Order: sequence, then C-alpha cells, then structure tokens
Amino acid sequence: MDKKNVFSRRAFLKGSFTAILVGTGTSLINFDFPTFRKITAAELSRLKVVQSACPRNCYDTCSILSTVEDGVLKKVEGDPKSSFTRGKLCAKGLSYTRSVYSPDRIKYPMRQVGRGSGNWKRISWDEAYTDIAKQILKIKKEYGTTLPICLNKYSGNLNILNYGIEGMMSSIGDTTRATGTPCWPAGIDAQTFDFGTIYNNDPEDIVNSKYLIIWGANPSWCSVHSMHFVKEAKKRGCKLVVIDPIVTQTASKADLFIQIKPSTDGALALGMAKYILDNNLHDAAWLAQNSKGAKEFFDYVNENITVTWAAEKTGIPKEVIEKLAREYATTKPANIWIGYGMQRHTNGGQNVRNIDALAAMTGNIGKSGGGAQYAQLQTWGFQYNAMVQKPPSGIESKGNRSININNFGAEVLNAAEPPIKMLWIACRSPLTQDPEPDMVKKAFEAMDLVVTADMYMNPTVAMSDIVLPVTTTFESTGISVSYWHYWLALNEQAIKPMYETKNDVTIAMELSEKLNELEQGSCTYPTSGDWDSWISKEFNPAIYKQFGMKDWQELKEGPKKAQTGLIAWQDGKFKTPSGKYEFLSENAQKDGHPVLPIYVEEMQAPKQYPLRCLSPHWKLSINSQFQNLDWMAAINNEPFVEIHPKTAQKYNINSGDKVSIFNERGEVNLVAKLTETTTVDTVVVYEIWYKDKKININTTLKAIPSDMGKKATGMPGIAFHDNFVAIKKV
Amino acid sequence: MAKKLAFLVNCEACIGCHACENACKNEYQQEASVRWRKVYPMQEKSFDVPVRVHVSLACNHCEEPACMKVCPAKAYTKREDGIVIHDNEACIGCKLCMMACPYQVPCYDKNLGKVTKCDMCAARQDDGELPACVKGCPMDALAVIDLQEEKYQKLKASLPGYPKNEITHPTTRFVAATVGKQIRRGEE
Amino acid sequence: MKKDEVKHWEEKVVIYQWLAKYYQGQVEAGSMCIHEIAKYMRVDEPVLELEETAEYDFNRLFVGPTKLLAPPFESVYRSKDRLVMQAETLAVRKKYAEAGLEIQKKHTIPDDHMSFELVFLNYLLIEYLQNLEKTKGEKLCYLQLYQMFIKEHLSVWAFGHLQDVIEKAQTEYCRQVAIYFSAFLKAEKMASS
Amino acid sequence: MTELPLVLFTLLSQMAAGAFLTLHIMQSQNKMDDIVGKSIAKVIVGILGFGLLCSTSHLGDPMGAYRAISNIASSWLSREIVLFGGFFVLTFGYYYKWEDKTLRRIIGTLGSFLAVISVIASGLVYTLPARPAWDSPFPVAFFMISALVLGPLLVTTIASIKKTIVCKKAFRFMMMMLVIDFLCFLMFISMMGDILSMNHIFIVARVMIGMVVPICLIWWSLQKEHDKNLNILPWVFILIILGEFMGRLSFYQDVLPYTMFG
Repeated sequence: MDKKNVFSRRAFLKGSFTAILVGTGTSLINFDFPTFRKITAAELSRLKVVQSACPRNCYDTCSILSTVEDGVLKKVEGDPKSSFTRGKLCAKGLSYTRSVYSPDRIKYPMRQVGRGSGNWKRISWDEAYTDIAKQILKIKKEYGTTLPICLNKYSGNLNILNYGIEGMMSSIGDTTRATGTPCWPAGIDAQTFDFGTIYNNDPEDIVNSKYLIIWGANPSWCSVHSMHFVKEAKKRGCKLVVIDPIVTQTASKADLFIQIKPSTDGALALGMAKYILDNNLHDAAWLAQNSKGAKEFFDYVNENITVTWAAEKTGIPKEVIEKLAREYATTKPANIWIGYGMQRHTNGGQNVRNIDALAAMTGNIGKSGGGAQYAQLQTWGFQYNAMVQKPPSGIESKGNRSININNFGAEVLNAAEPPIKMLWIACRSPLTQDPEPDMVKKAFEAMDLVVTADMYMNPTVAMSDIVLPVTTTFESTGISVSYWHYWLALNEQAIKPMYETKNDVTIAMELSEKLNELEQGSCTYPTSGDWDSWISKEFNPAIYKQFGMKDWQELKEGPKKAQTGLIAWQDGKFKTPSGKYEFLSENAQKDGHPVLPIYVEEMQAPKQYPLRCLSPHWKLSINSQFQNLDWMAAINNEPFVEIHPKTAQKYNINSGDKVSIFNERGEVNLVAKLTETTTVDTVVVYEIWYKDKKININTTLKAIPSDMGKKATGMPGIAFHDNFVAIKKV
Repeated sequence: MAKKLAFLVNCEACIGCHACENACKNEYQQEASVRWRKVYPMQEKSFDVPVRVHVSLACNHCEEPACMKVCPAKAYTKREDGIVIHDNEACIGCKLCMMACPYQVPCYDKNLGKVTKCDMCAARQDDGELPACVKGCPMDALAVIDLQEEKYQKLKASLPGYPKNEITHPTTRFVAATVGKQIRRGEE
Repeated sequence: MKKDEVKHWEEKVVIYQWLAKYYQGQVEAGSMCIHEIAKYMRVDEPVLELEETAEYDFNRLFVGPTKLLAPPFESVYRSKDRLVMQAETLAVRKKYAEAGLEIQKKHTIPDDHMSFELVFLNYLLIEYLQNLEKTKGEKLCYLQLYQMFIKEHLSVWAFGHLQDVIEKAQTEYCRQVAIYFSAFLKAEKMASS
Repeated sequence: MTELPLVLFTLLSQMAAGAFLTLHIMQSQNKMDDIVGKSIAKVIVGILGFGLLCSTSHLGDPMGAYRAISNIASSWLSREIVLFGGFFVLTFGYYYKWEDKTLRRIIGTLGSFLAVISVIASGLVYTLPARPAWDSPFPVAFFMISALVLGPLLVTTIASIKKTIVCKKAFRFMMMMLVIDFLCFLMFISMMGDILSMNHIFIVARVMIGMVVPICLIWWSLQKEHDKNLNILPWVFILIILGEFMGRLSFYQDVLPYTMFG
C-alpha cells in the first residue's frame, strides 16, 4: 500500500460519510442564518486514501486511489492492485482534481427564464422538483400517458447505479427513450450474427499473441493501458500490424502499417480470405466442428473475390495483401483487434463480419492469444435494481416508446400520438455530440420543459429550462466494470458533494418523493435508501461466483478480477441459433442484411464535396468531457484540421492558415496543420468540445445510419466517418 | 561515489499520451500554465516515413546549468547526485534563467512572482520513491538512471530537433524510436 | 471608548451583515448595502431601482451556471480559470479556526466564499464590541484578527473581484453595490493598516 | 510589451553612462561651463536612479531585489547590478563634489571607466548561447552604441537649453555614431535575419525615425550657421530617443530561442 496512506481504508466508517460533530446549537451570529460553528483543533487535518473508479465510457475503466486531506481531494493515482490499471492513469484521469474544483462547475439548481436567453434564476432543489413533478403530472393528465416525456441518456457516466435514471423514468410509467448508441452498434450486431454476442479475450492475454492486427483502432489514444500489453507482446516476438486510413499514434508503433482506403476494410479481409483458400491455409478441422455455412462462404469467395479486386478496392498493393494473408494464416495464435472507428460507415457492420470470417476460417477463435476482439459485456451481469422499476399501480404498461438516439432531432419533432413535450437529458450532450445539431436545437425549442443534469455549462445546458447540478465520481458512490477488461471496482465516496450537487439516484429518490407528495402513488421509485443498500441490491450469486467473492464489501479492500471466461468462446459453445460460428446467419437475413459476410460497397464521395472528413476521438478528451479543464487547455486549445501537404497546395493553404471545412449541412473554421500522416483525399478533424469556442465538426454531419445496430442495440448506428466536405482558405 | 542521476526517455515505448505531464501536475497541483514536464511532437521530417513520435522532457539537470550560471540571486544549486534544485525563497523573479535555458524549462508562476521548475521529485526520491512522471507513465517509458553506470554510457544524448548539447551538456538520455514498414496510399 | 465611536463600529457591523446577505444570494439586500455604506461614509446615495434583470446579472457574476464573470472565491480571484479549494481556501479555514470557528457547510461551499469572509469579519467586530469593558488583551485580540484578516485576505482579492463586477455587470444595480463596497473596503483597509 | 521595464532600465542606464563620459571629457577639455555641467551631472543621477528603479519593477519579487548581487562569481547580471550601483554612487559623488575640482577629476575618470564597464556588463548579460541571435558581440555593441548616441545627445540638449552654444564637434560625433548604429543594425539583420521574428514595418520605421531622419537633420544643420542647430535639436532629441526605444523593444521581442523539435 502507498506509504503515504496514514489511515487504512478500514478507518472509513461503514455506510455513508457520517456528518462531522456539530458544535453548540445556538447560532453564533445574531442574525438569521447560522454560518459558523465551534470546532476543536484535532478535527482540522486528517489524511485518508479512498478506493475510486473511473466511470467514463472508456476501454480502460481504471481503479483509482484518491488521496483526501481534510475533506479536500489532493491527488489521484492508479490502483496497483488491478493488473490492468497497474497503478497508472491516463492524462485525463490524472486531471480529475481540476474537474472537481473547477470554478465553472454548476453549483445550484437553476431555471432559465426564456430558453437560450442566458438569464438564469437560482432555485432550490424543492422548487426544481416541484416544477418538474407538476409538469410530469400535467402531461399525464393532458395525454393520459407519460409517453410525451423523453429520456436521452448515454455514456457520460457508466457507473451501474446511474441506471437509476432509467429506473426513475420507468417508475412514473411508460416513457419515450432515446434508444440505441452512437458508438459501436454496427460492430455489436455483426458479432451477434457471427458469434451470438460480443465477447473478447481478457486484454491481458494479448501478450500471448504471436501475430496481432490492430484494425481501425487507436489504443494509444483511447485505451492507453492496453498498449502496455501490446508492447509486452512485441517484446515476446509478436508481429504488430496496424491497418488504418491514417498514420495514428498506434500505427506509428507498428512493425507493419497498412494505409487502407476508408470503409473498404471488408474488401481487404475477403482478399486475404481468397488467398488463404487458394493456398489451403484455412483450418478445415476447426471449421467442420465449430462453424455453419463455411462452404457457402467459401463458394462466394471463390466465385466473386480476387486479390487483384481487393487491391484495387483498398488501394493496397496485391503482394502486400498476399504476404499479410500468408503471415496471418500461418502464425499461430493470431489476434485481430477490431476498432469502433472502423465500423462507423454505411457498410461498417458488414466489414466487421468479413473480418470475423477471416478469424474464424483460420481457426483463431476460442484460443489464448487469438480471437476477433471487439468488446465484452460478460462482466455486466448485475441485477440493475436501480433501473428495473415497476410502473405506478393502476397503469397497465404497454412498454416504452423508442426513438433513434442517432437521429434525435428529427424523431423528437416527428413523434406523434402522443407528441414529445418534455426532455430529460442526463450523462449526455446531444447539442455537441449528435449529428445535425440544428435539428436537435429545433427539437429542444419545441418542448414545454427541458431538464438537464450536468456538471458544466455546455450548449445542451444552454438550451435547457432547468439545470440540475450533479456530483463528480469522487462525491458519489458506485460500481464500475469495463466493456474490455475483466476487473470490477467499487467507487467509494471520497469527499462530500460540493455546493448543492446531488448524484442521479438521489435526484430520482427525491423526485419520487415530490411526485408522491403531489399525487400519491404516481411514482414507485424508492424515496430512501443508503448507498450500501443500493449497491448490495445490484449484486447476485452469479457475479459473486464469477469474481470469486462472497460479499461486495470485499471490494473495499480493492478491485476484483473475473476468474472464469477470460478466453472468449474457449468452450466452443456459441450463442448463435445453431450454437456454432455462423458464416451463414438467418438472423442477419431477417434484419435485411446479406446472409453471408459478402462485400457491401462503401459510400462514395459526392463530386462537389470530394474530401472525406474523419472525426476520430482526441487523446485528451472523451466526447465533450475533459477538454474544458485548464490542464488540457494548456496542452492544446486550438481546433485544427490535419491536411495532406499535396491537398493543401491545391488550395494554396500553408500550415497555420485559417481554413473552412464545409458541406451543404454546415461550416467549421479551423487552423490547418499539414501532415503526411493522412492521405490526399482525407482530412481529419478530432471530435472535441472546446468550452469557449463555437466549433462543432458535427454541424457538417448528416444523420446517415450505419448498416447494422438494430438487433442488439435497438437502433442503427451513425456513419460518422462517411462525412464528405470541401475546403477553402478563409 | 555519489550517483549522477538523469532522466532516460524511451521514445520507442512512449505513445505521446501526456500522462507524465499530468502526473507531475497531479502531484504538485501547479497552475495550468506552469508546465514542468512537456511532451513535444517530433517533426515528421526527422523520419523517412511520416510517424507520430513524441519526446517527454522536463528539466535536463545539465552538467553546466545555464540557469545556475546566470541567476543573480544564486537560487539554483546542483546537488551531489546531479539534481538541479531551484530555491523559491532566494528567487527574485527576474526570469533571466528562462532566457538562458536552451530547453525553455524554467516556468514563471505569476501568482508566486517566482520561477519554478522540475526538481526530478528530489523529495520523493529521497523518500525512496520514483518521480511522479516516471511512476505515472503507462508505458514505463521514463526512468531515472545513474550516468556513472557503464551500461548507460552508450545511450544517445540527443535527438533531431533537440537543441545542441554543447551549451549546457544536458544529462537526459534517449532511446530513439524505431519506425516500422509503411504501405502508404496515394503517394504516387 | 466614547459613545459615538461605539456607534461607528456598530454601523460597520450592520454593513457587513447586509453585504453578507447580498453575497448569500439575497439580491435585494444590495440596496440596503448601498444605503448603509452611504450613510456610514457620509456620501450621497444613488437613486437605484431593483431592475428585474438584476437577479440574472447577479447570477451571471457570482452563481452560474455559466462561467462566473466575477467568482466570489478568494482562491479563484487571480484568474477566472483558477480552482476553488486551493491553498488560499485552506489558509482562510485556518484563520477561522484561530477564532475557534468553522463554516457549517464545510467541504461543500469553499470556506473562502465572500459571504463567509464577511460574516467572519462581522463576528469578530461583534465579539470586539461585546467585550469592550473586558480587559484590554481579550478585546484587542478580536480587533487584531479583524485587521489582519482585512489586510491578509479580504482586501488582497476583493478589489480585483469588485473591479470585475464593475466592468462586467450589465445592470447599474450590481455595479453600484460593487462601487460602494469597494469604497467601504478601501476605507477599512486604510483604517486597518 | 512585457519587457518595458528592462527596455527603460537599459536605455536610461546607457544614456547616463554616455552622458557621464561626454560630460567628463568636455569638462576636462574645459569646453563645459561649470553651472551647466553641474545641472547635467544632477540629471545623470536622476536618470540612473529612475532606471535602477525600473529594473526592480520588472522583478516578480521586487522586495528581494537586494539578493540580485549574490552571484557575482558567475552571473553577469549580478556584476551589472554591482557595477551600476557603484557607478550610481560615483555619479552622485561627481554631482555632490562638483565644486572640488581635483575630486571632480578623480571621480570623473573613475566614473567614466566604471560607466564603460557597466554598459559592457549589461551587454554580456544578454550574450546567451541559448538565444543564438544574442550569442554574438551584438548585444554589447548595441548597448555601447546606444550609450554613445544617447549620452552626447543628452549633454548637448541640456547645454542648448542653458543657451550656451552647441559645439559642432558634438553634432558631428553624434552623426558619426548614428551612422555606426545604422551599419551595426544592418549587419545584425543580415547575419541573424533567419533566427529573428522581425516585424519588417516596425524595423523600417525604427531605422527611419531613429537614424535616417536625425542624420539628415544634423547633416543639413551642419551646413548652415550654428544658430540653426539650436532649433533642430529638440526634433533630433525626440527622434533619436524614439528610435532607440523602438530598437531596444525589437531587440527583446524579436530574439528567438532554439525551437524544441521545431
């Protein structure tokens, strides 16, 4: 344990943070508000280290040790007890002290008089709850249902208890939900058709790979801790191949980098498959035992695919494809890490199926050091007690109404019988993250009431009526698991909530209390419960067995790792209808997709907007979070676009010039950065929300759906990277 | 024999993630503008293929520190183990050391009215702990080495774009980044 | 101490109380601040009506939810991006502790919020006035704490803060409160050094 | 403009040093009337005092200014402060003991020697290897030239205000110094051009205002009888001061450090 830890965590009293001894009752000041009280010197300074966990939407979901001195968060460090976190945090995690104590934090519930006017009035929590409850009941009376209330929540905070927000909505009756996910749906559907569900090996197993292809992923920026295991694998003789449209930071670490034409990844996989078939390098034994439709797939490949075609489609020389295919098929175990950026295209899902097929035909499934890694939800088997709530008695629930989170503006405006009249936004910022933000703004303007729970003022809060101040990770309690590694961590409350901030479960409980006060029985959400009870209700015997523990309190000593199922599909029992790996998937066909992993043409650039604009994640922020912190702004606070020198020359742009990126949807002005890491037909604008600048690359983005996503996540994804623009000097 | 401590920056392992910068700030909670450690991107033209390579640099704890030489208030001292320490009490905030340092290491903290800089976490090292940046690097790309040892003599003392060593003889040593094979598109 | 001198100190106590109420969020207390300060400093009082937008202006300056134009925290006053709960906050907390006090909402509202500093000064003056007959030592320690707190804390950052208010306030109401508070504080600082 | 205090300190200290030197030389060749001489000495003390004050306002911790002399062993800034401190005492002595002729001569020679060394020390402070454009004799050269331009300028201007005749020699000397200044500046720009972030308009303005126009004015007035010299003197004074100020500003602002991996 870190030498600095003066108090062991045992000193942390059971249950919530007990109030410090209150001094003599009489008010010291002879006018009406008591502000000070007597204290003893001993109470002044105490140091403790608390178990925290980073709840962000990130592969690494780190276990954190927070050092708190006299109730002030002094610093954060990675928890060495987790073999994935290894005592390290990324630059974002290390800046948490700047977020907890930022002067920009929203401190009190406030109501905006005139949505978007900028005139805010401070209100008490009780007034906020009353306004919201009255609006809910008014809608219920007017429409006879609570469907006009729409919740838009996603991944700003993936702490299991935060599903209490969905629970709050369920407990008032049927509501409309912004369903689906902008992030990774097409890939999930693809792997659901192929394997039955998404299931990746324990990333710490990467060290056992002898051949690793990182395909359209940039872990150096988005999964920093995984790169340690990639480095370890290279040290043990693994060859690292990176396939990506641009030379990313991860591509710069590759033994072999292959720059592929965006959205043609499936063609490369099929070209490799053809070569492997021609040279009989596939694993016939494994296929016979574990797959379905291999023959049909091989027939398709033999009849329709040639390596020359693949070379032409992808822009990769023929001999390079052949060498890649031979090395991949003959080096065992060979591992493919499929990234999320790669599936954000109109043929994204199908491309993932093509790559899955490549991994299957070479028998690299169910093996340590092998696999087709995408994501996993194995460690998410909680009770979701905070989320699953009964509707009020006397209302027979016909189920929630779903609208597409990825086309939110249009679908809110078009919703009918009943129309949508009220929005609740939590863990999300649609006005910075959604495509067609002007449509989303119109939707906001059409509402009777918009409530946003957030920590900072951003364009979404600016268009809300009521903003509710929420706590940071260190002011609330929760449980965090990852969709990549297999660790489970408890997040203890490190400090008291600042100002009048509350966390989402407390908001749910107190709103329920107000609703029942105004109309008895109108909300079934529990109105009380301390953190220990909330947490313990999330656990079940299966989780205890998976993590080899008897009681969740053991997590107070440190995070725990799953002990079973660390190698995906090792038992060969696939969750497909046939129980086998399905090249041929009737489910895919049922959803209107090709039954086989055939190639689906990629989207071509329109004539007047010839340049493809990629908008990948930035290394110092996660969507709209972190860039607003002072330490991050000190490193970079100038929006820029990466352009190839040849392209820049064509528009006589020099490095540092102000340029405009535009198409029929919108325009963005940025600084030009000339670099050969991109290609002549592609520009790169990293997706960042700068708090003081009116820059949003998504204004140029149409809500074009990706091909898959409906089956597993309820709605198709967005083809973020099929965005075509033109460029001119400003 | 006293050690001769120096930073070893392994650009082969480094992924330019800035965790070292914020690990340092997380330890000492400096102002945003006071950046004791900075991660610099290297020029693409320093390599024969376009790659993203970074160099994380704090104070180089030079053999002949220019800051110590020019400081009128004698605020700088070089410890026996080679660490160049800046004494906040003595400093008068004249900022001459900022002009004299070839690597732009000393930072001016306008709230303190003084210059501050990296002291290789002297206090932490005296307690037997690693400097915050070294401990914080997710790729273990930073280390503190003793230049006296034989095996460190052959290490590179400079990189393309790193200001020339002759001025102050910095002690920072480097492992240069190697670059893999690239099949790039549309170069014809 | 003569009768009118005691009255002089008492007027100060009232001024601190109204200023504290104003910074606690009661925007309408601002007019009383101006009234009391004008009376105390024998200057004429501006005719000011409490505009409807004064509350929005007040929130834009001191409360949020947008980035505060004049953050009312000592540890933030130097530049708007600086954090709360920094060294200054803990120094102020120690000063309160020297008088055996601690704010009720410890760890939720930073100790160096303007309203707490004003209440603390008010408390010190009240204790000083209540112990006038007491022995010299006991009485003086409160006065000393008061003067030191004005010199080492409030006047170090309040002028910068009030300058921001004067420049950035959109309503005459908030600007005038800042102007009068600044004048009063200048006088207090002179008296204390 | 963050370097304003330093610009003022260096210009004023060099003007004082140059003026002291000029005054001492003219006085020892008894070309200087005693009353006028004394008032010039007083002005020198005033200028140098104000200059030293400006240098402290540049510090982050002005109260700690006394510590600036702790590193004489290796820091040219410490040596500069000590030398200028000593020079300041001598200028005060020179003014205070003005009537005592022998003492005035001793302090004068000692002071002149100290003035020259102080200005050189000032120049050496900025001769830093980390700033390639400064890592050359130019800082010392510029500082010496400034002293030899501003010094005589100050002396002749005060002398002309006291209505004594302006000796043509001083005018010719100043013109010569301005020409040298121009050549030196030209050499600096041609040699160091690519490691300076120059604002070309500003540079051209500086050369015109501070050098070309004054040189023409002086040259034109030298052709005429000497009474014309008097009325062009204020113009020459203002132009040269402005030119030197602009020159020193660009000296501080245009220098570039080694770019890190640039």
